[in-house]
Amino acid sequence: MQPDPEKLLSYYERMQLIRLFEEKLAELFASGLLGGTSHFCIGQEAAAVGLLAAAKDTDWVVSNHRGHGHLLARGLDPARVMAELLGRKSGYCGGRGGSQHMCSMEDHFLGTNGITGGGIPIGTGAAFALKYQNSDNVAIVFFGDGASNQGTFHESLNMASLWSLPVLYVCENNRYGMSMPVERACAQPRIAARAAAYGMDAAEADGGSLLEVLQAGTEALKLVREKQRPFLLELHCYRHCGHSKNDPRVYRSRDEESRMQELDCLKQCENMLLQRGLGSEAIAQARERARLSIELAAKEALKAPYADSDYAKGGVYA
Amino acid sequence: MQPDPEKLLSYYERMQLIRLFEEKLAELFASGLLGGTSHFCIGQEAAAVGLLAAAKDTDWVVSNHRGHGHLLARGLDPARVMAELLGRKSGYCGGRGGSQHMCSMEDHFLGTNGITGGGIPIGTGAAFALKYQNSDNVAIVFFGDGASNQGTFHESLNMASLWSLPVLYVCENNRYGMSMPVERACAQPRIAARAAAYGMDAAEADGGSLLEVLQAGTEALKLVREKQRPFLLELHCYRHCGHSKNDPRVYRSRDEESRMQELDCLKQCENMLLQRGLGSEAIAQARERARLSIELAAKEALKAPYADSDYAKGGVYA
Amino acid sequence: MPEEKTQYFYSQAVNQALDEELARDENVFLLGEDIGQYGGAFGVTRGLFEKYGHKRLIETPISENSFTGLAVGAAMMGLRPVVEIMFMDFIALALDQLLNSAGKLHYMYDAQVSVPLVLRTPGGAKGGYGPSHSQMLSSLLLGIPGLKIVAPSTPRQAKGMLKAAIRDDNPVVFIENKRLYPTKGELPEGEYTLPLDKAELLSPGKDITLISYSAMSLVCLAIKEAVLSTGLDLEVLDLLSLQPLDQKSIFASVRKTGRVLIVEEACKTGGVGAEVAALIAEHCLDALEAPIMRVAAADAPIPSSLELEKYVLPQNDDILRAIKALRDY
Amino acid sequence: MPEEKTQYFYSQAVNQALDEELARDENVFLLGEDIGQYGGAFGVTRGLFEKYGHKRLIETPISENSFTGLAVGAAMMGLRPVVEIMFMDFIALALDQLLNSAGKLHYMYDAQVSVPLVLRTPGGAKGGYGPSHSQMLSSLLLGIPGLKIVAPSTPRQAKGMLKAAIRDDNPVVFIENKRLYPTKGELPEGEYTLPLDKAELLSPGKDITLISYSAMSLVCLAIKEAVLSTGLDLEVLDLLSLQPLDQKSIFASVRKTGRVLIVEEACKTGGVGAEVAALIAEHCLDALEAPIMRVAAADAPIPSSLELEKYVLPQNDDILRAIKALRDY
Ligand SMILES: Cc1ncc(C[n+]2csc(CCOP(=O)(O)OP(=O)(O)O)c2C)c(N)n1
Ligand SMILES: Cc1ncc(C[n+]2csc(CCOP(=O)(O)OP(=O)(O)O)c2C)c(N)n1
Ligand SMILES: [Mg+2]
Ligand SMILES: [Mg+2]
Repeated sequence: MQPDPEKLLSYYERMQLIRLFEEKLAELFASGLLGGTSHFCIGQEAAAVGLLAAAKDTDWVVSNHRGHGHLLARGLDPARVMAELLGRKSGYCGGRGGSQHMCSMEDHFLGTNGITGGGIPIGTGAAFALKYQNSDNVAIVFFGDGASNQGTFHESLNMASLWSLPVLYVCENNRYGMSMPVERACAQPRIAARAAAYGMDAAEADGGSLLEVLQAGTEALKLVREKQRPFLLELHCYRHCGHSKNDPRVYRSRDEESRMQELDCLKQCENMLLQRGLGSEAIAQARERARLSIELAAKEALKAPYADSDYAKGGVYA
Repeated sequence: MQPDPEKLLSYYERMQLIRLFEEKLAELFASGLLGGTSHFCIGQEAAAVGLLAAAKDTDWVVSNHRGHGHLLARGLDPARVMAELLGRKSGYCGGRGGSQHMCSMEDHFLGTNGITGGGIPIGTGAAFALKYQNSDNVAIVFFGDGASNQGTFHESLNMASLWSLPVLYVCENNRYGMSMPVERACAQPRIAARAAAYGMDAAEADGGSLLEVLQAGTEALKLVREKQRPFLLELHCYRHCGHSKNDPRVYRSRDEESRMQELDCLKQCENMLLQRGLGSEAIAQARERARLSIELAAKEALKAPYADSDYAKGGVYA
Repeated sequence: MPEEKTQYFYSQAVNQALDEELARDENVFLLGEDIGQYGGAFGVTRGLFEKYGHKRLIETPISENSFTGLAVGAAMMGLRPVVEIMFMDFIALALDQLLNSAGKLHYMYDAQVSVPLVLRTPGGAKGGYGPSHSQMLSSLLLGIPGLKIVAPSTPRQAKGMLKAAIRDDNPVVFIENKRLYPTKGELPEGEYTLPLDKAELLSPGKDITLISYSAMSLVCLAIKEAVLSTGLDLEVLDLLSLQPLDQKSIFASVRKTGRVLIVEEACKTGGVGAEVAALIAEHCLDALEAPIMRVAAADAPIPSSLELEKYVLPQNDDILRAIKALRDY
Repeated sequence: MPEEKTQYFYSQAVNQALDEELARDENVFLLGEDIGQYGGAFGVTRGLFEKYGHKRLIETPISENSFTGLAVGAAMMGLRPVVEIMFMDFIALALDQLLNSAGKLHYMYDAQVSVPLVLRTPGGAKGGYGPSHSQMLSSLLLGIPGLKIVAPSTPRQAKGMLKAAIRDDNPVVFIENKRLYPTKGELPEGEYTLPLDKAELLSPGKDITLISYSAMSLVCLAIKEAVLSTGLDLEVLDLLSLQPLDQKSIFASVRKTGRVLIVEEACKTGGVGAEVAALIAEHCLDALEAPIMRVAAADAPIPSSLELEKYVLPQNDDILRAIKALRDY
């Protein structure tokens, strides 16, 4: 599959959108406009964009705590995602959920999740429902290397395989779970290799390369959809930023970071676009469009009102 | 390793002891003298006896809900095990624990456990302590095929491998978890194959053959002790009885059962002893010794007194 | 001579509710361990597998946390899972999904999803099952926002409330009781449901209010009969719903009798009784003529020994003693 | 001019307790996520890894249930694990091991083992962490037999009680609070421990008793100051221990003032306040001059939005309103 250059450029723009979105968030944090904490995916944009570009818009997405990329890659409105982070009424969840608990059913986005490994059974359940309903949509569950050590990973993958559920498990292995290097957390640090314990097929791909993700994602999704079987895809990634706000990253060297910076997915993507004949002008324009859209989003979100006390305390039951 | 015939005969006697112990329990149930429920290991005696014969007496044992075999194979007093089942003060836990919650620290028996998969992290913790204390004892954790689907299996084996803990995981795969055939519960029904997901070595053996268990157990324990690495040993077993009291065994055919009955570990053991030149008289005598000891145990246990109300409500805190 | 009405076991009532709801709505499915041919550890789902097959009765591996989470995900997508946790003691394994997913999702995802999930589970001691198979863990769940919790005590209530629970759009924990399964009662003819948020006055009286739920409600009724001859007229209120508590019915009864004894099978400390007592102490203090008393299980694990078990569980004598104290206050 | 005593952060007090106990007893070790070089999500264990190394500070994979279970096993074998659960919200994942192992083993194995385990975890909301990172789940643990539960509110208490908890032979859940970490106080010179079962009268008064724990105790103290000028003299009792509850101190205070307000950060329904109220309603009814009131979090998840969060958490205004109602009753 060779997507045409315009498509690729639009993916690049989406990746930039995510990057700039989070850089804007960092600004807002710094200026005290944003509370709580949140987890940036700077460096992992190709994984989110490539994978969801390979999916149908009606496939269901379950994400984890590091979900901005997934949300924006799925096409949610950056202004409303930002409003959610800022706790405003116009946010996707009215300010109740925030970064780690954001959902948009109309976008087939079943939610980010603050409990590491908590989304894995939920996504498996979504796949269960899709099969039950004879849908040809599939479920896509994003999680990290760290989450693969939760019992839910084991239990869920086992059930998905037993019952042949149409679910794609996407492990973004960014080498760390918070401060924990994957080799010190996973006795088998090749997460994909764990799939065999469930009689499940698996593959690995370079999460820093948009094209590789696109291709691996397309193949994996085709298998899941056609065979109605689960699949585990491990994407090798790196987050350039800290785990969350205020992470001084004592657990890794600046040297490692700058080496990885060289392989940044946005850089790689730009080179790839250039190679495919897209001019640096077109690339700069895409970047500029993304920048503008984030500026607008932030402006809009910052002036959105908050919900009220009744809203905060009510609505617990359906 | 070829144990001498006398040793083998004593193992046979131990197996008979377990079998007759549970047959006595069935009698007590039938006559209404025994309350609650309990899980017999009829058919799995070779696994318990062979494995614990291969272990040092000072290795620590953690068992599950199906623990009578493990308790008696470890050499606990049948009268006190029975007293515990009958809820008497002289039982190993004063009647508080019963079948599924029985422990004897002086026998290095860390306890049976009523939560499927609940003993796996506990045994892993025991191994952690042994390593911390520079002990050359190891921990042995018994569990079933069904328990291998709990998150604790995954989480614990991962930690044991990461931290090189001296623990032998013994999965008695008796083909069913309650009524659930292993193929419908484990997407990878070869439990031993799951060890690879944790970079752990594993082996399988015929749990119906005392000699095979002895040999596989000896080898596995040697590896664990010498390499200070965890190991997963899968023993293929069959329980001839129901899962617990009152199980009509609708989930399997009488045909399958009678085929398996032919392979009963006690029968196999008797044939093996005969082949090794032990006379049928010696075998019968061993059986008789076991029978007598169970008769005595039951008599003793049945006349033992109960503890009182203060004992029942007190002793919650150390 | 009037026709004798058929009596059904509590377990049959639950079974009928499941059967009828499976038949009514094909989004309903059952999920749990050994619930197929085996019929569940207490035979409650017996016969349903033969009728509805593999699609609607899903037997799971032993993975409580994730099959509960799977049910949550399926419920978000519009199905109506009925999960069985074989013994209530095992609910702790699934608690994260109840606390951090099921109870919260509707709220935190701003009503974009609902979680129409029922989790059935038998609590309570039944003679010698021991510390890990006997607990009434109602208080573990109380106070998890977003959950409804019910604990019916008769076949009629069990059937009507389970059907209502399955149709409710919220996660409902449906607490059964091993000791109730073999109890019998009549069932209304034809289709019915019962509300999930109403207590039931099992027997009006004027002297002392006994408030209880699950199997202990039947014990309270029996106690009422036993003391009638002494001239004491007890009012027996069955909570049925533990979350939300039917404050109106509770307060009405307390205002009538002025004396309250709360009886439950859970440990006393932090039990449902504590919340009931606190509500009364806030809203009906003026009506109280005696201290609010509680009889519950001791704050101890439940021993295996049949002989010892009874000391830990609330006994009739404990209840009678408390009643006497309230009368004489 | 008197010498100024050094002020320490609550987090430093916890750190000192860990440090001293690690130094004192080599059976003590720490277990948890990111507690090494990173120092834990809130920096509480900072510096300890450098001092005690890999043997004593074990960084775990994200496997809350099993690393808690592992600690239980290690404790049975004589070690003294101090487990950190990064946010109290995640304790639900480890609940089975707390409920069915840690709390029960000493009893059900007939005192052959003890489980000298400490589980440290920060509860409470701290401005925008959202529904899965803000809960005070004290009531989830209350009523689990065999656990001790403490929730100190000052650096001095935190240090003394954590040292005592580590030396205690029972499983102790040690509830910290994200909002308390940056609060400061003096620490006694030298070695000390504090009892695990005593409440502390933070400030005597005669009109109304405020009973609280963790961060809300400081709020209550501040409220006391704020209303002093109106002539109201509040008594502030800090529970410190949630299990067991120090009934003697609670009852003494209630008998003194006759008016009680219980303040906590957990959801109101089924909270620790319910148990406290129930105990008072049973044992001090005669001394009550007004209904027992509770101010707590709403029975709702805690929203992420900083603006919304405050509506769900107990606010000063709620407390003041309740005080006024009690005064005017
Ligand atoms: C149950 C639970 N435990 C711990 C945490 C704290 N925590 C949040 S993210 C994280 C690391 C997750 O690592 P990984 O799965 O690799 O995802 P990444 O952050 O690298 O994207 C941890 C420990 C949590 N949110 N939930
Ligand atoms: C957490 C939990 N879930 C379910 C059960 C009920 N139960 C007891 S034993 C058992 C089957 C266990 O199967 P397996 O591990 O294969 O052991 P086996 O009984 O075959 O020896 C089940 C489902 C339990 N005791 N604990
Ligand atoms: Mg990671
Ligand atoms: Mg089995």
